[in-house]
Amino acid sequence: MNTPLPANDLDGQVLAIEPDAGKRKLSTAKAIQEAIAQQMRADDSVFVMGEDVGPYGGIFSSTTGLIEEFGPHRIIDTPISETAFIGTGIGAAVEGMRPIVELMFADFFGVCMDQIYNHMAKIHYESGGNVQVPMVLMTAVGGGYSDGAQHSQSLWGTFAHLPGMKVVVPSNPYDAKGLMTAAIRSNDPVVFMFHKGVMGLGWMKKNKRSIDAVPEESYEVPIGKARVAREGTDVTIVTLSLSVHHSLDVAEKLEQEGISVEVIDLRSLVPLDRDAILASVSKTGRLIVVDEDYQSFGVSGEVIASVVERQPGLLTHVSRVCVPDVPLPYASQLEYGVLPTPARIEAAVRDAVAGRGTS
Amino acid sequence: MNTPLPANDLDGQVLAIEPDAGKRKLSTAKAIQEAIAQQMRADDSVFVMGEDVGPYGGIFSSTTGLIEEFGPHRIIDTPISETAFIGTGIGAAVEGMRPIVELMFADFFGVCMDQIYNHMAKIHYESGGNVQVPMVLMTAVGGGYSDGAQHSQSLWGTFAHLPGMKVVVPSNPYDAKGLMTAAIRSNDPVVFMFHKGVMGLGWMKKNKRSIDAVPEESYEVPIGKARVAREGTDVTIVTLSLSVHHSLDVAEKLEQEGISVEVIDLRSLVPLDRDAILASVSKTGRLIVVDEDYQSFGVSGEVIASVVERQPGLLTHVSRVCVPDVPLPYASQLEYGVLPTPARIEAAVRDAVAGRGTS
Amino acid sequence: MTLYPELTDDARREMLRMMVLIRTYEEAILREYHADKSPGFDIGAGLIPGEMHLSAGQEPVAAGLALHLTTDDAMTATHRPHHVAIAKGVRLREMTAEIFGRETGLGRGRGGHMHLFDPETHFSCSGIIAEGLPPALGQAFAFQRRGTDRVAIAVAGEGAANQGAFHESLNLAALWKLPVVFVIEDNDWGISVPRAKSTSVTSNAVRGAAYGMPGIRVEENSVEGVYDAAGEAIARARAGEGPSLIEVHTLRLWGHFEGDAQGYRTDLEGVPGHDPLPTYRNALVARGVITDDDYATMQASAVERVEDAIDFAKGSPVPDPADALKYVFSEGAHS
Amino acid sequence: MTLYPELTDDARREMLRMMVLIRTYEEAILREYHADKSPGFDIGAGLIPGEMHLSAGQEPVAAGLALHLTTDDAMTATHRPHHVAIAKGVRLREMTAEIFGRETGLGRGRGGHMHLFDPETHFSCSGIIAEGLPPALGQAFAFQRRGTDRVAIAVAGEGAANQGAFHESLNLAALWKLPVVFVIEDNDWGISVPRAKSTSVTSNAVRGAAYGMPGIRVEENSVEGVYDAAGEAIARARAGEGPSLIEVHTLRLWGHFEGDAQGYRTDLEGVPGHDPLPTYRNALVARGVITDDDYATMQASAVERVEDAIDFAKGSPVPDPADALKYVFSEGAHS
Ligand SMILES: Cc1ncc(C[n+]2csc(CCOP(=O)(O)OP(=O)(O)O)c2C)c(N)n1
Ligand SMILES: Cc1ncc(C[n+]2csc(CCOP(=O)(O)OP(=O)(O)O)c2C)c(N)n1
Ligand SMILES: [Mg+2]
Ligand SMILES: [Mg+2]
Repeated sequence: MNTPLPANDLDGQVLAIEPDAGKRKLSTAKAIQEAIAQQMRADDSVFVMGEDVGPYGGIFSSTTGLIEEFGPHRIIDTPISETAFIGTGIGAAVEGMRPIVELMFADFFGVCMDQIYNHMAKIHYESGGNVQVPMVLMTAVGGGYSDGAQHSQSLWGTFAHLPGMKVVVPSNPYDAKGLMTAAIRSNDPVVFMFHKGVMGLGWMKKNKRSIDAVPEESYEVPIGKARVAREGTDVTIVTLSLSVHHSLDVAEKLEQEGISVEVIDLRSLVPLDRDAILASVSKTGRLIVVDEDYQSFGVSGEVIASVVERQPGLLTHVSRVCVPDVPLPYASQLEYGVLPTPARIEAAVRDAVAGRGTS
Repeated sequence: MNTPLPANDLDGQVLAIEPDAGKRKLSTAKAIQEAIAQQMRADDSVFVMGEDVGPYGGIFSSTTGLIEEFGPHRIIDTPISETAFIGTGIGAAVEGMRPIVELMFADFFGVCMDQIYNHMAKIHYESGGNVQVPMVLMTAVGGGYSDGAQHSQSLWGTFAHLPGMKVVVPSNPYDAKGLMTAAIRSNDPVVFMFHKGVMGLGWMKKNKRSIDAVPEESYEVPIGKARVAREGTDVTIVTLSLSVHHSLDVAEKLEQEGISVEVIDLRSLVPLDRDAILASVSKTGRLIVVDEDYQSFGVSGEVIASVVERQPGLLTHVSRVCVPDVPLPYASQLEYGVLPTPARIEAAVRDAVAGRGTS
Repeated sequence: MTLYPELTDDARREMLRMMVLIRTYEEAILREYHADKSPGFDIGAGLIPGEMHLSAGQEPVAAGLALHLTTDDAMTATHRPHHVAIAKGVRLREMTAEIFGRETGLGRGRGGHMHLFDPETHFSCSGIIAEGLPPALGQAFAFQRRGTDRVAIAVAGEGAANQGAFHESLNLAALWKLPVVFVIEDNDWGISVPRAKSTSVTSNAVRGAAYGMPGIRVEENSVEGVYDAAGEAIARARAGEGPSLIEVHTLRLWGHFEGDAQGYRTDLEGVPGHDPLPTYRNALVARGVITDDDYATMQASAVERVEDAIDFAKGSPVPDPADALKYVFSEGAHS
Repeated sequence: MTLYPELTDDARREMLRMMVLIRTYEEAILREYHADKSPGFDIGAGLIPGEMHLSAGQEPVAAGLALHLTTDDAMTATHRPHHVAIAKGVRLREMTAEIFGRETGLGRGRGGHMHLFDPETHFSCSGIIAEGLPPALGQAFAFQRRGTDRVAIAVAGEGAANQGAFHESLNLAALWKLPVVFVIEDNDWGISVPRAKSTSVTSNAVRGAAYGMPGIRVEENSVEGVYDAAGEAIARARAGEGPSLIEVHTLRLWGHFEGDAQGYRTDLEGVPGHDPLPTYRNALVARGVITDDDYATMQASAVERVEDAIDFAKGSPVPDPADALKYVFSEGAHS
């Protein structure tokens, strides 16, 4: 017997190009595809490699349609051999090509991290700048759909801790296109981490900002500059990726109660825009870090330390809304108990303005 | 032609058991060996596995002499297949054995991290507590002898960030024995990270505290309790591993100038003894974190955040003496330019008491 | 549990019964999985959320192994674990409750469909390709050291055989003569990538020789072929003669995971005709080993067991979010 | 550079000359390494600090490859890289300056002896076992895509052949017919672990078949054997016929690294008698290919080149600690 498959659009196609008020809107997935396609047209040393990036179009639609235009010679399906094919990307980059290599889930870094952090990230330094590795390592992160402890992690803190690779984490279609364009053109290795929940996939819960206006022409969003996603005066939320949207939702809601929340979208962790963080908390004095990665020894600590090591007396309130140090649980009730949900963010903001400590 | 090998004691044997004032002194390496031997005598489910742990005795002498007592059946040399043999440790632990598995350098985690962080660390949680993994993963860390970017890293922040494994980092022989004993007896997976520079090896620059008094009988140092390595009132240094010794050296020196430095030896990162950190800075108000791991997104940020999220106004001075975000350089001049040397620590303390920011 | 060294008609019936049970189970999970994900497929919604990899078509691998194993033997499996878990004797109720994310599940809802751990039957699985193999070595190591004749079965897909962990595991197992049997389920596909685009040889069985290990390929998804090959390999392992590699040419009857439209799949048309279940049923009927009535009885009893498990799962409590941090460590405070 | 497809006497002399140059180099590094580490060996002290893995005894591998390669070909090597780096044509002065940690070094003193990168000769190495192999695939990939006949040589020890990266690399290279030649230096030891305790087969050459790739073993550390095997494999690769695997049974004449007392080593007594350098010299003298005078000339010229490189290194400036953060990224500020 065969399976009655539900109607679905795993490749995200149906979401693309919904014209609105004269502005073309794309899903984040489409925006990434477009950035890759434009750079591939402009530079024939660019190619894509990874598991299921060809006819399937990438498990999270990062490469949908590319094989039709560029063929299997430049959009290359690989065996399940992450060490070998990421290494292949490194060697090709050393020889002047510009590979975009997809690691299907960041959770799989453990089978290939040596190539990533001891090779891709260090060759430039070890060679005294004589060898460049212009490579993009693209990977999916994040939870929220019960994919369990090995397929739901964000892990950007792990990558950002290890020197020699830039780490970008877009939250929306515009940034995704511009950061991907910048990443491909960069002469340094860039890890491009997209949250499944910001891709605008048809088969996953998505937020309204995952489909948005994107210019047709090529443009770069500079790597290393945070964005003030929303201005505010009472509390600063420093965050990234999907949590930007939750934070904006909370900020919109609380505005009606007269609580003014500034939301900083980091956009990249390496380099980290410490000036932007400081500028914001200089106004608000209250800092909340919202991070879907594990809480301890990661992004949240770094953001907080970056402020207090420069201005120890500045902050009157500091808290974190992160995944506590627990593997991501499978059951929805448990998973949403540990994810940085709007409810947890809202509670943290209320505590901050009330001067209460969070626990 | 053959090589005229210099006289040396790669196995650290000559350092052991120097009686002093009636107290038996051991090197950290010997203390570890003794802990392992005692637990192996007490429990025949304990065994050791790793590269060159047999006749060689461990590249950093963690297993010297064990094969003579316990034989190749329990002190087992492995192929260079870290994924396979760490996984073997996991499976054996699941079946009730108590493996001690050595990963020769923590720098090699990239070839086997999946077994470590997605399996060893998560099985207990994923099984809802029904399956225990009582395993010790022992590994060498640290630089200072020009071993280059792939053999000099500390990386404890990377391990501590990922949930499900305890992470212990002893700084001296007494703690090393007690923590190893506790680790072997623990029903949870424990990553035991020893700095080469605290082992008391005959062939590496060593500090005076790497050989010290150690009781003969078995004892545990509880995992999760920091130690006040030195009391002081002006500045708190929170640190771990080899940097404890540098910090103590600096504290002793500055005492003569009337600067009183408290040194906290964390001893473990998971669990992290946040209470001990807070207790100390509650006295001093000044916090310096000294960490041989990379600065950003790691231990130093976490220590600082742990304080300010609880008491934002407490700290009047905060600084970090870490490895800046750069691969460890080979040339001594460069390596000692980025390591947390006594000179850098001293400068940081002077800045702290003078109320100057460090840059 | 009876072990069947010889392929008797009893064994044949047992194997068919196992295949029916597995298929019935997978069909029920399929039904429950999709029941509440519409309109518009939402992977995170419904009573069974998340990725779902079903094993329909691969029953011969599980059924051919089952009769050679006891509760004390171990097995590690993959992201597609249900069939072999059932064959290993994992309790249906607790397994199903885990898939439904319930507190009564094997992992109290913490693990999920790719993370089934059953200490009673020494069963576990992993969602990371090929990384389930090394822990099987450790179980075999413990069995060997304790002087038992217990074995560990390490299951992986043909896509996994290109992963480094496969190589390391086979070398170490052969070197130490560990009582492991590696079983590769070659269903022709690793998600959307056909074997010819992932594997430089046509059969992974030839890779056994790279480790000095017997390597055998079972063709045509033959449950009796699996039975024979597994019987020999397991006997070898029990006798202390070391590991073996078995590759079974099997069939992925459905998509890689549920929701997979399989647009990439070139062999789709022929698939239903290769379903091993009617094939084996018909063969056994033709040979007089079972009657149509016997088969109907098998089906009915399978349905009963499976629906009981589903009811158990649905009737079980969901975990309390307040307990989300429980079970990170077995002892000591959460850091 | 002349390529020698046939094994002429010129080629033989060239190979011996290369072997002499390498040995002279390693002896000089040995001398410099130990010169200032006493009293009491301190690994971090002296003009050359850190671990030091020398390749004396393994010259036949390097020399047998050298004559088939051009500057445009690529090579990736291991923690024991000097011999093959010299064979690949890496500039002695800059390589030596790197080993001495000088600003004039290949990596401006940032890399060190295990991290020699020379874009001119497409040479690189890595201190992580077997992880040097995958980047060679990428270089070969680039060569293939650009329609050139350039090849990449990927060198590793026999210990490395049990690592997952070895397996993945061979499969991918064979699958994509990449112009790579895998060269395994079997020196019987991985630090203190003999091959029989690490490898489940007696020769890694048999592992070629697991990838549908020719696998050949060169016995007795024969430089001419390497020459022949490499010649064929490289020609194959240049012709677009894909990768090959060559294992050479070679000899680790000295310790794993300097300071290694080799207490574990059971074969130590016989080692000097197996030194390939006098063996090959004597053979060529006996066959009239060279005279003793020729050999003396080779030695003298090797000493001259090597001492020039050492002098260059010693005379070069050490890096400025203030520049330690330079070269993390090629562009943009340090974060
Ligand atoms: C290390 C790793 N890489 C990639 C994946 C994503 N992935 C999940 S299943 C799968 C295909 C597996 O193919 P195969 O081993 O043949 O098993 P099958 O799904 O056919 O049963 C892939 C690539 C993963 N889970 N782990
Ligand atoms: C992944 C990894 N594991 C372990 C080591 C430590 N190590 C360095 S050299 C070596 C032995 C290598 O043996 P082989 O591959 O035979 O090379 P040889 O030293 O004999 O040239 C080991 C285990 C390492 N560098 N990387
Ligand atoms: Mg498959
Ligand atoms: Mg070797």
